[in-house]
Amino acid sequence: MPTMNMVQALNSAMDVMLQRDPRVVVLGEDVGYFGGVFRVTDGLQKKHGAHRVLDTPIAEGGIVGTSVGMCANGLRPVAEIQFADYIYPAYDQIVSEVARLRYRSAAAFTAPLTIRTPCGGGIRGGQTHSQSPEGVFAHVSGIKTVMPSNPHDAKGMLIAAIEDDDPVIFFEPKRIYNGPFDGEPDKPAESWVGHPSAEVPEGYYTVPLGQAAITRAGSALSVITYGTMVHVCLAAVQALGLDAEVVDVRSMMPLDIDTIAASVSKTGRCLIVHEATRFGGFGAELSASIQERCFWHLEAPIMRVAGWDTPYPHAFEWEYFPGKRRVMNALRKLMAEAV
Amino acid sequence: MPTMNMVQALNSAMDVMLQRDPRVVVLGEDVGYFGGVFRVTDGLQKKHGAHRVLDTPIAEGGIVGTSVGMCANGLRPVAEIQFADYIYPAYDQIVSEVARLRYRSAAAFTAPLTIRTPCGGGIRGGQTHSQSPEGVFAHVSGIKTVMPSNPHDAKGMLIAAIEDDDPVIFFEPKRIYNGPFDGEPDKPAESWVGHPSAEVPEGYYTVPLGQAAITRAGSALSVITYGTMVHVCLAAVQALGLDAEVVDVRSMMPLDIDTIAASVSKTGRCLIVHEATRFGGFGAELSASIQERCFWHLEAPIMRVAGWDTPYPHAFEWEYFPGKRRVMNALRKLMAEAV
Amino acid sequence: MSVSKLHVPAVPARPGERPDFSYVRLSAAGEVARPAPDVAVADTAPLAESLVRVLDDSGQAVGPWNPKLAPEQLLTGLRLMLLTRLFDERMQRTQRQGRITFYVRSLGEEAVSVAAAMALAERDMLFPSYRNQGLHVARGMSLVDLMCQLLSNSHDMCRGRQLPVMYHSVPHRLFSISGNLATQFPQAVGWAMAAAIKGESDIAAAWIGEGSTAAADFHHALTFAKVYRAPVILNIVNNQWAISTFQGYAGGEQRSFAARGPGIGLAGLRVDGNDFLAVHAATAWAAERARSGHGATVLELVTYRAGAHSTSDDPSRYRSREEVEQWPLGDPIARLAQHLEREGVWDEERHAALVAELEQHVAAAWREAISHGTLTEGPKLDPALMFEDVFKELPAHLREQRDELLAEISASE
Amino acid sequence: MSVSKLHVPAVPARPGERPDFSYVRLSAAGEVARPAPDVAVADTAPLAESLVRVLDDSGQAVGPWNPKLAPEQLLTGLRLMLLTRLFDERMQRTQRQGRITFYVRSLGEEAVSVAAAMALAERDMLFPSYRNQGLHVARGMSLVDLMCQLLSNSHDMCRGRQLPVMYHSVPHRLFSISGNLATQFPQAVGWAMAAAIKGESDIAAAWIGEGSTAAADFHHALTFAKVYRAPVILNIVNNQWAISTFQGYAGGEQRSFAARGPGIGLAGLRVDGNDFLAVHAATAWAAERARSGHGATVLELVTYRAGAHSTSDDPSRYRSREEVEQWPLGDPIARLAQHLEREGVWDEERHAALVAELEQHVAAAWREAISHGTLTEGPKLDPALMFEDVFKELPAHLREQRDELLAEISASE
Ligand SMILES: Cc1ncc(C[n+]2csc(CCOP(=O)(O)OP(=O)(O)O)c2C)c(N)n1
Ligand SMILES: Cc1ncc(C[n+]2csc(CCOP(=O)(O)OP(=O)(O)O)c2C)c(N)n1
Ligand SMILES: [Mg+2]
Ligand SMILES: [Mg+2]
Repeated sequence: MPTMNMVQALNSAMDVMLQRDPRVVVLGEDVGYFGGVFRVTDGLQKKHGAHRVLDTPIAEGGIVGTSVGMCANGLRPVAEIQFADYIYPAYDQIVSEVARLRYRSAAAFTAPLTIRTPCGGGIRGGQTHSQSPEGVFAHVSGIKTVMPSNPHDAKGMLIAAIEDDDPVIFFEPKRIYNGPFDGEPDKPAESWVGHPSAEVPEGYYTVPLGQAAITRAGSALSVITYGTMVHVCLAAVQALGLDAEVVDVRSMMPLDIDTIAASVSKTGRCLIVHEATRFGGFGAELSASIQERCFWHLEAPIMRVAGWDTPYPHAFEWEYFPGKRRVMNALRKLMAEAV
Repeated sequence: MPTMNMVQALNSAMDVMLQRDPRVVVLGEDVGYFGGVFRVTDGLQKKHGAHRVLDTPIAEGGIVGTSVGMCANGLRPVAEIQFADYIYPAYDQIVSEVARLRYRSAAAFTAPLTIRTPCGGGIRGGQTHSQSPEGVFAHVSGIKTVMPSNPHDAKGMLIAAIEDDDPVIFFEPKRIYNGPFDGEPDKPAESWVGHPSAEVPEGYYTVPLGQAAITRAGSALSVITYGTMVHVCLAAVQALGLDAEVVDVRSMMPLDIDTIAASVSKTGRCLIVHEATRFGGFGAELSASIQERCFWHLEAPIMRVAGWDTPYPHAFEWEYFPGKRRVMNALRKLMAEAV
Repeated sequence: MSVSKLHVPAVPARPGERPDFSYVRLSAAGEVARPAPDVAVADTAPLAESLVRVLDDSGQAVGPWNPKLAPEQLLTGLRLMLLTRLFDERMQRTQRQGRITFYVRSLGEEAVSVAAAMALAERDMLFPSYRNQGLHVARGMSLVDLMCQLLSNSHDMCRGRQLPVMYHSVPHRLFSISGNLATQFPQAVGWAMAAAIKGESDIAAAWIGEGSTAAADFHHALTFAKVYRAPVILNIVNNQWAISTFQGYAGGEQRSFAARGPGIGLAGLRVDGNDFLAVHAATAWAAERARSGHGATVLELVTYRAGAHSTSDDPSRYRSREEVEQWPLGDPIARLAQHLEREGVWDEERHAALVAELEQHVAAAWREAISHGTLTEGPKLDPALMFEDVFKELPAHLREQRDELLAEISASE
Repeated sequence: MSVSKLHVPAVPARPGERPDFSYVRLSAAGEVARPAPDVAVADTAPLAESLVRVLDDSGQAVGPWNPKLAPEQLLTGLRLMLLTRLFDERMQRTQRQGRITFYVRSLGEEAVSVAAAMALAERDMLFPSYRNQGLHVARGMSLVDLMCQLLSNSHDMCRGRQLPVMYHSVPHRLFSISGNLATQFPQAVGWAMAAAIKGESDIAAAWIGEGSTAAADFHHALTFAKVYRAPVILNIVNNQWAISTFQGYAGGEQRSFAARGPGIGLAGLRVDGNDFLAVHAATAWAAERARSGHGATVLELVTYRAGAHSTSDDPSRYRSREEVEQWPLGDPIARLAQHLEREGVWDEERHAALVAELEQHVAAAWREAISHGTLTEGPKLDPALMFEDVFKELPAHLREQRDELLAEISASE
């Protein structure tokens, strides 16, 4: 099976769907001739034509607004927002239109639209190229919100998103586009080559949305995480030699709370980890939901490790980023809590 | 002391500040000559002039964007967004500019702006006149987010917000503009007259932001809530004759977690109630934060009562609204949990 | 503080003042030239500042924009406008009686919707605002269906989820109306882009109020329409008011809204929106332009909101009651009726008979509609429907919430 | 599927193709009339489609827009443009060496910023994009300060919180640059509205790229500027490219960006952005218009992005390398130098000496800047600063987080 990094896997997903389904179009800033600032749409316009892979004006609200109209005319747009930090000008169209259309029209009109956007930090991008705003989408009824953590999931989930009859916000943790990252910036960059999840079929397959994955089975505690932090957490768990279960959430909405709650009920301890700022972030929902379901099994408070509640600071990237050390500290603390 | 409803109290706050501080300007759609669709700015333009109380174009992003510039030129704008449901077109200016300006410029430039907006349901406004989007603001680092539940707090907190050197999103629960509401739509509408919190000084005073209020002291359990739901919760508690402590959060950010955690640590049981949709809502942060601080005191899982995770449906308003009955059911369930 | 230099837009008349409509630049009927629909954008600049009119003060149809419609078509137009108005009147009364929660009339603006719908092809897709019920009426939607939506009753096409007037219809090619202003504008452009992508010849048309042109989505629509030469008609209904703010607050002082078209490289036409013939002709022109691959037109329809903004509004607080009488472009129904009388195919008697017939039609529809229930009286919609259509499939968390609600309801029964 | 009818904007030349700049409509130097700054908006429509130019091909200053600046002013302009370019060059190299993380040059566009800054009053407030460093240089900010920002070092004005080039200065009246496109446009209008409200005579000026005109905030800015007649200059820097997308993707085909002004009722001027004298004259004209209460001007500055979009970009992937040589409006520094030579106040020798002097100046500044540390080498900023300035006062939750971080750091030392 071929090895792909996440960029190639995502590219392949769109290529497969442009080929299979004439309703699929790809649009966004610089996605056409150039192939995207992260090269995720490289070659697609050349192969599928300038009327199916469109460069757009720099207007995120316009990209999403016109996509809704394309949906009403039978297309399935895959819109790229160049950075998640630039998705806010489209927030009204997403919240008021994309998320509401099926409901308000009793399914007469729908928006089977996929919005792809690179998120997260660790690339020295400063405060406008590093944000993780999944929380302000997961709260909105009517859209699905997902984030893969490896090439195999990335391709399978993106195909599933494009085929999904509901709108999907598809977050791509850009720090791991080219290789897994354990949170230690000083180590040489890793590549996906050799990683089991980098074995990616060339053709069509799906990874269903709404299912968490047990990335590492264990019984001492549960680490609930997603995106880049899956890799950081695995590294931290390994460094401490803990028998932790690491759960990759993958899909914030719909949330696979059954898998997550089963893990925490089994282990009795739970650490939630994400890059997004902590206060009011998606980790809060995870904590609240887990607590509601697993209260009688908990042997220690559920803890959260997350981005500090500040904008993403350029110079302090590694003091800001919830890296291996911070996760290890939390794991130690969690294991030390007495019953 | 005069009796004011919330509309009058908010009007008075702006009147006082327009009088006291030449830097204060009020702007928004229909706020000028007409005095606002809810009459909150009634008479202010006539009294303070059309250059200090401005009708604006229908562009929420423009209202906030120009307000940021006014701040840079020494003014203190109080911008109205006609309904919280229409704040999303301004989301980029709020998240990327208002919330970040002080940080990114190391306090060289700041945005001492107040954004007032009526929120919440119970007025048969359907899905675009009923939303409670506080959660997608509380998560954003760099803005304060508050919501008063009575005329006295409304005026004092609005003056505090206008004087605050940080930006404040000021949510006004419109269902209780004219009277408290216990969640029973079939009862005759109540007025604020006679309510202790409707005694409002005519002149200047402040109610500090960032402080929760113990609206009702008690020891059997803690109800953590805000806005309209404060009144619904009080009614539910009373109907059940429970010795509950009802805490009015008032300020989501900064959150007075000390007062809240002290209450829950004391009572050992906690119900969180808000109108906003449940999944990923502000209640999740409350639950997570309380659990982290009070875990060893909890005698039952923290529970949440909130809006269902659907858009706000016009016809099913009272099946949707988290009314007295739903809160009572939750209270009963919470008290029934064994240790 | 020194004296303010801030310019504050002028308003024709506040309550108690005498209205002054001299700011409305008029052209004489027949005066404006009609270029071929493939005219260069730059050459539409003068059209965007003049006023396309066909009906003169005596009711005669004159000039190059006269669409020369057959009398039956004109009679149909009159009938549909009248039906729209009578429907509005009845629904307004119904709201006053508390049977529906909210209503928005299109009083005085009926030509804007009805003439446009008649000038477009059946397959063309329409993206209305909340004040274009003439489109729904002209496309032949059943009044009963519209009323059931207003009532949120058991036959409500929206299953109780929308405020009154937020209709839609897939078969009639009417997009779902949004409560958020201007969002439909880029959506219409996207629909039109999709038509072009697919190589189809259907076009889209969208409507917004002049106040809503200030919204971001207006700009998105024009930009995308320009860049991809999308086959779409972008209608700006300038009814002078946006709730309490006057059109000057959207940038209408000394400059037409139609000029936004040429400003960005789209054709622009300013049209007498109360002249059925002019609206029809301009729409047909723009449709031909779009369909033949020459791109979008920004059509400003100059009209007047003769009633309140909605049933929640009281315009006597912010504008002179005399305005409506002084409005220089008259009433679209009266003007078309005058024309038809002049042509000898209409008279007061027939008009009265038509009114009576349509009133009965509306009344009958109302009786049928309420037989399907009202918001407060049965038959009612099943509350479980509240949880459907958030997603295509009901996810687990919504199933749980639905069951909790149903238990709550059955416990209280 | 049938053949697509979607229009896709043309691009002058992709890699390997021969560039064709015939789409750039030129006027001869001196050809365009100069009306008084209080001219009616409608009368600026022709100005918005022609090209205000002062310097002809031989370097002579001609026509009614010649600002007739004293030689010392011109020499200052040349010096500031050259300084901007040499600063850019050095910082670009520095980035390549890994000393700074990111950089954006303004190569070929120096006149746009420097001439404008010189034409405005000191108290006027400037809202730059990330490609207007000529403003900072012309307003006299110290290069060391700019470099310390680029280095995020211990003297960084942004305390390490911003990507390189996101400068600000209160004393120099330069607003904080945002990484989010176009946000500064309505902010400038708000600043100008505040000046008007306070009765002051300062004006604001803002800059954005032509690609960014598609953004919502562009429209908000024009609308609010129009409605309140705000004293502001709205500069569109049309450097033909927005990363890899050509100006046609922002609506530039067959229509100027300056025309957006008249389209909404603001004055519009299209200006040769590589002609220092034209930019100066047009800015002075727009400033006089704004200051005397006649409202905003949309100024399109036609120029060419001669370098990559940023240090993260490789333009050879999407445009022809030959473009820059074929660009019809030349280079702003070369053109001003040619004029000065023609006027007898400049020659190659003096030019070489100036380059040498400024290079030394830049080098000295760099030595000083790095003495305050770099991103990776000390002296470094205190990480506790990360938690400051989120709010005016440090709230409890940030105090806790700060303490957690400091404990983490000290444990690892
Ligand atoms: C984004 C948004 N902002 C504000 C509102 C509230 N609102 C509803 S209608 C209206 C006025 C619209 O005026 P106009 O566009 O001229 O249309 P008209 O009502 O005159 O037909 C306003 C401000 C809204 N619905 N959506
Ligand atoms: C809201 C937003 N969307 C996208 C981007 C990414 N981006 C940065 S610069 C740029 C191109 C801007 O082009 P233009 O406005 O022409 O300015 P220029 O770079 O040519 O000076 C883009 C798309 C951004 N910074 N902000
Ligand atoms: Mg209107
Ligand atoms: Mg550009």
